[in-house]
Amino acid sequence: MVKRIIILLVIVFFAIIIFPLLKVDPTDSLSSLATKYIRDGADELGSANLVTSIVVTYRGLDTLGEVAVLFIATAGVGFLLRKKKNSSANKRRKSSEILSSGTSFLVPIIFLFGVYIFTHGHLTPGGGFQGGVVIASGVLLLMLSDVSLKFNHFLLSAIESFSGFFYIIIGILGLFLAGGFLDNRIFSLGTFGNIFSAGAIPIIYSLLGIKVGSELVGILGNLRDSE
Amino acid sequence: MAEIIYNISAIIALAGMIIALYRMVKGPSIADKAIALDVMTIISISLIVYIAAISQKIIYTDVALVYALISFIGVIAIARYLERGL
Amino acid sequence: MITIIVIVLGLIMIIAAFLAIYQKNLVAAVISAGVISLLASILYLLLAAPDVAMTEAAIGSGLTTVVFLYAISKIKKKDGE
Amino acid sequence: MLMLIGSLITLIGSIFLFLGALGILRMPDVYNRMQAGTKATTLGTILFLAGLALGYSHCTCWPRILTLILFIVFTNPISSHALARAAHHIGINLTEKSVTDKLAEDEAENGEKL
Repeated sequence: MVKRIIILLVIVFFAIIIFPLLKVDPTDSLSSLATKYIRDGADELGSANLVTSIVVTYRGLDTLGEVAVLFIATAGVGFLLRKKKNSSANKRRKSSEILSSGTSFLVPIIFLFGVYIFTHGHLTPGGGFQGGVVIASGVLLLMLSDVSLKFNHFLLSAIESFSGFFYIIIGILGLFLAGGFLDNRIFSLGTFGNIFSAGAIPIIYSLLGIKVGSELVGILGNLRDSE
Repeated sequence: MAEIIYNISAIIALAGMIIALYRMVKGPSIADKAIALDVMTIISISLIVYIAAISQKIIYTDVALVYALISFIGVIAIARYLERGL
Repeated sequence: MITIIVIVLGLIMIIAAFLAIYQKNLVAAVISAGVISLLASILYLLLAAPDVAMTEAAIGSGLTTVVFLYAISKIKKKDGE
Repeated sequence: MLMLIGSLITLIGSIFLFLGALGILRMPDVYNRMQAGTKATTLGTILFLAGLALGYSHCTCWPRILTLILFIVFTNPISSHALARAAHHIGINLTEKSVTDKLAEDEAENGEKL
């Protein structure tokens, strides 16, 4: 009885907190830093999506930290789960004909869509993380339809480390050619709203997408192939 | 006039979502709950495009594209788990 | 109109959260958690954050479900031995 | 005028969505619920999106809506099929009124689970 009452009180408490959020106008009171980003961000960095320019350039070091956190998670999963000695792939039930032919039709579309998301990160909502997750979902569909799919874990970790390496290289290039670490103005800004604009943001987002996608595929492959 | 009909359509779709939730609460087997999840996904894709239309922002439809392409993988994973193929 | 959508979706999310906690069957709880992230992404869209909505849609509906199901199947295998 | 036509198409689509949801509530067993929840909602979504694209043509561009409809038409039957096959494999019974079960007949003929 006491438990029920406590649950009810918690719900009422959160309702009181959350209900005023319905009337929030996202533009009413901004801090001075946010005002500066909104006023100068589009002219300074040339990206049509302001969130992208904040995440990649103004707060680029935070994004680097997030990718490092994801890398540590992958390493932890690979460290904790033991490798299976005898493969028990034939114990799993095979998928049906419709699922495998539908997969062979849909997986290229999913990969293409993931590439679209991370190369258009400076124009549409989306970016490296979202595109990487979409690509990992395509590989996941392959795993679900094909029980004997083998992963080359060495190749995955090589792709992941090289994309991380080039990400850091671009960041250091910003120190020499432009204003600071991870500055995107090392290339010309281009026309506002084109695909080839906003300096290094599309390149950084492509590297991020490849890195996140290979890390998530590594986690899923480790989960499947372990005991 | 047309806006009122659009709003009525969205409310009917929301009512469909509530009915699907009732099947998810009640559903005797796991497969019933997975069907309810499938129907709720489809109705939410419709609602996302409705929100994109009435708030006059084209880029919101990208979220619906991600939904239509990704969310069926979850249902397939549940099915493969049930038939011991995961 | 937007207010009606927010209230109905919030109520459905609360019911699905209760289901996810109180259900005995673990797979049913995973499905309920999937419903929560499904509706949370619509709410993010209504709060004018399409980036977050896209992340929630991609991760919540596909990947976390599969990771949970892998974990449950590993636990079941350990219990069976 | 175009907006009125679009809104009526959207209304028809939303009624199909509602009927699909009502089908998964009222139908007697898993397989019947599945066909109500797939066929009716696929048609309903196509009509809903087409009506919105017709009415708000200045802010929802046609190519995106067409791509969305194509994705739904491709992905929805695959997930439904996988779920139906899994439900048959774990032995969920058909309702008493159903007259035929071709998958069970095939499995009895081949002597193995397909």
